[in-house]
Amino acid sequence: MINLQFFARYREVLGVEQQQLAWSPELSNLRALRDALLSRGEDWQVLAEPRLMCALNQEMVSLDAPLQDGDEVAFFPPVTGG
Amino acid sequence: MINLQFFARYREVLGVEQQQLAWSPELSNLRALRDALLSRGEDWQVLAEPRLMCALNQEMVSLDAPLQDGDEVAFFPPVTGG
Amino acid sequence: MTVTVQTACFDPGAMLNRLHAQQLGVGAVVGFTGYVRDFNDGQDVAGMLLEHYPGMTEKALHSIVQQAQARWPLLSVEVLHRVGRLEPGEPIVFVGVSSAHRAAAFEACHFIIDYLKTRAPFWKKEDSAEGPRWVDARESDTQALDKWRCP
Amino acid sequence: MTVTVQTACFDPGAMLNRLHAQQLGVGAVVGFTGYVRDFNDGQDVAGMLLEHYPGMTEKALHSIVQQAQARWPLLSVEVLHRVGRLEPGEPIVFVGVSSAHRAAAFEACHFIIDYLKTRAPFWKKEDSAEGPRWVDARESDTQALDKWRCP
Repeated sequence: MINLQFFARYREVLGVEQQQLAWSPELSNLRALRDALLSRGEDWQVLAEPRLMCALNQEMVSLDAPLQDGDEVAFFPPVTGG
Repeated sequence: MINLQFFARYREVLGVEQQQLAWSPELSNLRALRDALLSRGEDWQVLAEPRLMCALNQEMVSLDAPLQDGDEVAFFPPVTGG
Repeated sequence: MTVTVQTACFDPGAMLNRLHAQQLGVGAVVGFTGYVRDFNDGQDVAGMLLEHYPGMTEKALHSIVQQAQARWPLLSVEVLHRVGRLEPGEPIVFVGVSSAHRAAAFEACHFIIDYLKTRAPFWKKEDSAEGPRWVDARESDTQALDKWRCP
Repeated sequence: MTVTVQTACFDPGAMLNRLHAQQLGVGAVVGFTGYVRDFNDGQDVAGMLLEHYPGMTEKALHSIVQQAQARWPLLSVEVLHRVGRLEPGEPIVFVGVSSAHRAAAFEACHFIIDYLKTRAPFWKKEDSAEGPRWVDARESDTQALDKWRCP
């Protein structure tokens, strides 16, 4: 299982805050996971934004980070705290 | 008249805090005044220190600053506040 | 080192004073406080909602503080960031650093808030006259990191 | 802008909070506090006496703050420096700056204390185990000014 999370504008656009997703070997990295999500429909194109940020097990990583069963993955727009 | 002031270590070495001094045209700038003070004796050689600082009418200046009758002049070691 | 994420308001002055308490080796304390302004990007701001990623937020802040501690000789560090509803004039974030000397305290404090701005998972949604809007990340915040790259 | 020279102790946190009070355009406040350490240049310090040049001190501090205001967009500035007898752990100096954005507040605050260190007429005489001694000016304080030269 992959534990998927979305934050801020992405959470609102997708109407999804958390979601479980079955892991499979094709989901070899975060880019493969993101691309699989893009095929879900128009709203999901928000994840194609060039400034998309992602975290793997609560650490910021690039889309090249390898994905394993049991991972927690989050997609979100650039952060604006402080 | 020149109103002369000394601070910190110079004040202690010279045993002088404030002093009035007659102005004369030869005292054309702060260097001429400083050199005149050096001739007063051994203690006064402290004013020959390369890091000597001086103020004219309460503004930091170099020894080249021109001197006029009525000016307030201060000599002191490098400042150490903050 | 203390990292706090909370909804309640806080007193920046009290946070600042905590950085010295009882430490006679402290020569310099630098504190940064960020406040909600009543105006941003050309619009009046009536308040904001601060969203974050619970769990990751604390990890990210600890990691940023550890990077600062590895780079400068620091005696103590306090980071506090609020989440939830905030009104104009309220403090959002405090970063305070103490050190024996001032350059380390200034640089580490500035480093921590610069990294927090681009690396900690917080998002602001402002209430303006035209309704709520997600605040856009500033390019200048990303550029601010350039000064911290090791030569 | 407020410049204060006083013998009495002060509360750095209260000084910090004054920099925001009621100003909804303030986005960033940076405060620096300098403290008496119990150790300096290899010797224990039991306290110190701070001498200054009354009249010139206030002028010099105003001039430094005006230079900062000319260089950065600041909303308010507070400078307080103590003179007379000080004990280890006591605050010596506070410099606080508020601005709409953080970079201006950090740089102006750092600029003001760097200039104060080399341009304001204060002198420290420390009490150590070997008796009182005048503190030597640090070469590093003069070098610190290099970063503020205009390119």
